[in-house]
Amino acid sequence: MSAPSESVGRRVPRLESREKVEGRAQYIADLYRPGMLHGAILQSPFPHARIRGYDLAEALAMPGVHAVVTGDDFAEPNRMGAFIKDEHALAKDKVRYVGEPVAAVAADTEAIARAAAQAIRVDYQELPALLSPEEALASPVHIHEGVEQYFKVFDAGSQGNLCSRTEFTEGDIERGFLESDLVFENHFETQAQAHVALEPCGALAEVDPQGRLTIWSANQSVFRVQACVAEALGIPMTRIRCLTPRIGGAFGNKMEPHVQPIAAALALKAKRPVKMILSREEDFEMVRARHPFRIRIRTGVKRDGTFVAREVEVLLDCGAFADDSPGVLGFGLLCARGPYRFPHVRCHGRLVYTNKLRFGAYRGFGNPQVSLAGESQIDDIAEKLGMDPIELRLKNILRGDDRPLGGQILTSNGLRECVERVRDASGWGKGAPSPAAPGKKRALGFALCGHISGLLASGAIVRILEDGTVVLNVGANDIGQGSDTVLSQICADALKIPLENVAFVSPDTDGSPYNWGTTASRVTFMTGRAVVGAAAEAEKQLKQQASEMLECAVEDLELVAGGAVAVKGVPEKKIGFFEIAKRSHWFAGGPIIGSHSWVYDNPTVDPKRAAAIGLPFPRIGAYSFSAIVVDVEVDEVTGAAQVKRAWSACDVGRAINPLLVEGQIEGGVVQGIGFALIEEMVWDGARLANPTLMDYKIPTTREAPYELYPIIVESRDAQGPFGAKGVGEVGLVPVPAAIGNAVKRATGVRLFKLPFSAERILRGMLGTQQ
Amino acid sequence: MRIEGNFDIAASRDAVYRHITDPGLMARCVPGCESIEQVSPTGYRAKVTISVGGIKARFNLVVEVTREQPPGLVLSQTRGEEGSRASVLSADNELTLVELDPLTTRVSYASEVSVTGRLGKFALGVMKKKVGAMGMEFADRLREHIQTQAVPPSQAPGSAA
Amino acid sequence: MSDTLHVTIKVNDRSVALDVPLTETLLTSLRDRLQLTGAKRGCNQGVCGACTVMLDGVAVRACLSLTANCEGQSVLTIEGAGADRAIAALQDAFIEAGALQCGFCTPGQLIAARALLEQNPDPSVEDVQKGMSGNLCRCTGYNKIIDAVRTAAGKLQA
Amino acid sequence: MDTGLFRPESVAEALALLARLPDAKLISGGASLVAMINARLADPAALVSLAGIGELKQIAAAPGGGFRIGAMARHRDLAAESRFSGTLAVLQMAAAQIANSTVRNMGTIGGAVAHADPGLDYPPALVAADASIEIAAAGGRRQVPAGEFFVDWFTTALQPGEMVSAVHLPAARPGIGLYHKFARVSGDYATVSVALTLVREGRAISTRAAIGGCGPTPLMVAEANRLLSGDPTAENLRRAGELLQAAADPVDDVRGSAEYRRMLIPRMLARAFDEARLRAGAAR
Repeated sequence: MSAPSESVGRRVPRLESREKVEGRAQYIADLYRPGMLHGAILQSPFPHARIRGYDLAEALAMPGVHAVVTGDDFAEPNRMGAFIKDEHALAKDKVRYVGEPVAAVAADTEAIARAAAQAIRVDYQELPALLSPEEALASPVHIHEGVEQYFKVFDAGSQGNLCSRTEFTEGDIERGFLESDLVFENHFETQAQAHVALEPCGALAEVDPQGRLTIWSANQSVFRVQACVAEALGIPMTRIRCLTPRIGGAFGNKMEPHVQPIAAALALKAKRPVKMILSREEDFEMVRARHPFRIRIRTGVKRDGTFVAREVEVLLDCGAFADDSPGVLGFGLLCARGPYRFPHVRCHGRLVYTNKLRFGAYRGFGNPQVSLAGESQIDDIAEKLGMDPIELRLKNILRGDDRPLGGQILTSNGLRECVERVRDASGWGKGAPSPAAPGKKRALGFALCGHISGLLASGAIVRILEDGTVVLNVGANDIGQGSDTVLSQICADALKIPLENVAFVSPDTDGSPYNWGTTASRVTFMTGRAVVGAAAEAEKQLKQQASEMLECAVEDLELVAGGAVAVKGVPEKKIGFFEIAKRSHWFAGGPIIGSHSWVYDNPTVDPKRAAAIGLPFPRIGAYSFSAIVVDVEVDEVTGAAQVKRAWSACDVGRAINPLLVEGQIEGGVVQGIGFALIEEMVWDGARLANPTLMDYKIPTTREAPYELYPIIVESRDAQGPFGAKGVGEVGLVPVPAAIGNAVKRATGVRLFKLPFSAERILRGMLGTQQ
Repeated sequence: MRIEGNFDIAASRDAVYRHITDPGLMARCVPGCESIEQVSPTGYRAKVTISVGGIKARFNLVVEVTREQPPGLVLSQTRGEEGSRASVLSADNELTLVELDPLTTRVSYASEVSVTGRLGKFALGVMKKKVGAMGMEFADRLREHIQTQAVPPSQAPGSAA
Repeated sequence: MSDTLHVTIKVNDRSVALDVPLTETLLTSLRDRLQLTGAKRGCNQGVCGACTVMLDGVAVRACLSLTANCEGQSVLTIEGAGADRAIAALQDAFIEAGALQCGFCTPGQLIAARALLEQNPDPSVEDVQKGMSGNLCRCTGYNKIIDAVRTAAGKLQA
Repeated sequence: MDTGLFRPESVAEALALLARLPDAKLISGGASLVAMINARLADPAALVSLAGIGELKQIAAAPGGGFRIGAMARHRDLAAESRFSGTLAVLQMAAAQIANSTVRNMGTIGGAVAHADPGLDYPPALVAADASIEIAAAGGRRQVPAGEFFVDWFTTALQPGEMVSAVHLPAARPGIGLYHKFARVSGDYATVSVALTLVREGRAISTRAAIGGCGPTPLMVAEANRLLSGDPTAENLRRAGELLQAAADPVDDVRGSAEYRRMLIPRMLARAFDEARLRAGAAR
């Protein structure tokens, strides 16, 4: 079935490449509108304080200032939140972390706006700051009064400073540990990681004469922006149109709102377009970050290495607002068992409000943290049992029709192939791959994971234009990963037309079908399948037209390469899309518009197999898998670890575009290396101590291994478009654990706390580890 | 950031206590302090300049004594900002006096300092050193003043500075 | 801040006269005054490299350059680089290799790569890693960028 | 008119401007100053650009051996300077490790030493190389040994109205100069750095070691240098490391705890010294 026009499986460069290399791609900061003003925010200097009042006189008196908004401009019930409605667009009545936006100004220039924001006086009454989950759980002071009354989309069990709690159980955990020959228990801690998308967040809002808002912003979902602005301003969604420019990377921090509702409020007040672009420092201090986890993990095994029982307990720092945190807690726990056979499992945890910036979605969504714990401990178990860590895993991984935690059906599973491919490619078990340089220690480390790519809703519309070419309209933002290209390839192949004949519509809440967002590795799988469905609908209409034109039965027709419908087995008896479109537009049947939408409806938990309390997402699944081997060198003088080589195999079902799949794997692995070895947001008391790229470092060309080998495994998932599953996150998830395992094998030091900084490794080697 | 330290002064605890509660003397002992004026029984207003290398920041501070236990303990809160409001400073301070012998007093100070805004983003490690050095300088000046009884506290120029 | 300085600079072979405050950076002038938004503001501290442009033939950080201090100098930004043989080769190589994803850092990467090739027409992998360590990319993991730079180098040598 | 940008063509003219405009700042490459301006840590009303002063740009071999490096010499030029042989290689190695290639195109040695950030790469290298800083003042010029030029965090021997006009390197001596830098990532400020010059004198050696990133100024201890000279034993090396460690006053920050920095001093010193001695062909 590989017709010449086939796009799926081809290494197609991203469609918008040219505008990007010519510097003509427009990101939010590059947009200008007639009469546009510039916005700036005032941030809270206190972690927790009541707002007694504002003095805006000085700011309003400054020449060039057109509007000022504060929490008073946002009415009480108008709170946002994907899971718990607990957040106003600006601090209202209270500030809850250092750096929280308290007020905002629209002025002729950014400089004036920033100066005016500084000139706003806020009367604060300080409250005790709660800076850790433990502290917050113990305190009578509540960061949100009446969290119990907030609207929630699931049974969160919120109470006091407890934002939510979730628990999964399968089998009988106590019996499991009794039946185990050996039980291992460890505690792990992970740090806050900043997304550091190279593009800082920003938004541009404009109001038309009817008072309707148009909002462009750095975002991962125009529909989430629309919904959140509507909630924040208390206006109907129909009053808001959201569009997207090119997005300069996101990784989760642009999924939920940042300054869109603030810019919108300023635009409404100033009756002028307002653009607000955060500085890098503001982006660090007020957008969102990866959750610090505290993890207790207990695993019971048989002497022969059979896994019997696993209990995982986590405590998450939520920050000041729930944002996506309940989802991260729930998903982290769902992944905490790992893609292994464990008859007895209990995964439970709590999410606690603190006076820090909100934590939220970040590539991996809780999985990298729990995988660090699980995959590190499995290596130690293997060592104790005298088994090879990969052999131990192969003995216990999910295979055949085994079920992941929760008991849902796996529709494809390439995990074993991932493990075997990286094992063989890296020369695992064949002695030291390459000798350590003098003064260095060197070893390989391994880890694996499973990660979902199916959740929530997506739609697609395929229109055949008058000349027979095709417009594809989905609501999915391309945040740089390449979904515009991949979805166009899917559409082209579904209709057997050349890729050039597909035009891709930029997401627009006025015209695009709904899409939850570009998140959770879901776009290729979810939206791709919607595209296949919409193309099938268009195909039906095309065939109906053709059957009338060729006077034969629809059943006797098939699509043939190049954009035509032909009689089966008689390719020369065909009729092109152009002819069909002419007829449909001008004579009979009407323009051909195929549409399809769906919501992922495979229950997360099968009640016959597992139980769940506080489940934030009842329907989530479609598992991708990955395995990685890293070759790590540790410097004996400084303790610094460097990844010299890496082999990452990912089961993506089917690679619609291998070039872009490799990009996701390579980028994910290097972001994981940053998380494992370098990156850490550090607080000095209540304030972030390193909110700049001078002090917060990410990998450069010198820290990323050039010898990074992406290996694509294709298990062909029957549910996915052309068999495809997601690849956005699986590459990153196992990296910290693999590096920790390599450090252990190289130095004998097991580290339980991320990041594995040179200081921690050296202390470990010198036995002075605290 | 937290700074703490202690030093001994050859004077009775009452005498030391009297001095450290004398705004005029404090004005002369706190490094970079231009003036302190008492604005209420427990409230003071001060102007303090902090400079690191070429960077100078002039803070307008309000000091509120939150707890006083003569002659052993003073708790206070310092809040303030640069004139331009480019940086905001807050500090919670604890000063304790312990009598080592009738003529020797140990002064211990601890302060949890937080600076946000432009200075909050500048070399944290160096700022810690700077503030720590200010603490020591304060100790030296105070010791010198008290031990040499430079000025009887009663005649201190208060906010004259 | 109100009083401005009159500055004449050459931008992409076009002479432009600007009245700018003393402390306005070249990046701000290019983006806000000339609408040349190819150079990006990623950190405004000279760390990320997204604002890299050529100033009198040398790669510099536009965010660390004061416009007033560029009097009489000539600036080359990605918008004006299309005619440059090396940039053209790099652009093609970046596209083919998949060396860009979100594209935000790409203009800076391309200018930095051009500067590198000027000094070292045939860079090894390590040369590229060293030469371009000042241009952060959060998407690609860098190795496709390194490949693209070396591919372009090969084409330019041939 | 005492605001704006001034472009003197001579050092004398620059000094006259500084005298007339007490709040003016000198701008050379801009790498440090503009970053401070962007961070609102500096807001100069007037700038004096040194770009037009030819004298400041040369790297000239001095008659009696050694070099006079004009204050406007770029990091890039020093990193590529092939004339820095023997012990002077320490400066070339340090220059090559500053930030990244683009910033090295901008930054100047004069700007860097005047900024005196404790994390910079030049200060320890200049101290190890026994360089001196030429200060131009209204009254004339004077040279201050690098070891005395750096006074405190971001503070130098420069007085108001003065400027750095050049850096003087003594004649290169046969032997080794090297600079080892440890940082979290390439281009970051040093967590700890070691600058070392090792001169071969027959069978004996004479060593100068300076540590960067471990205090307000580069760390050098005469007794440590003595222990590392002559025919040092492993014990001497250990004691030298301990002396430098004891003299350190490192900050506690995101680049590493003060304690970790102290831990690194003897370890990095030993590695640098062993490498230097080996390369000098004087290994024990």
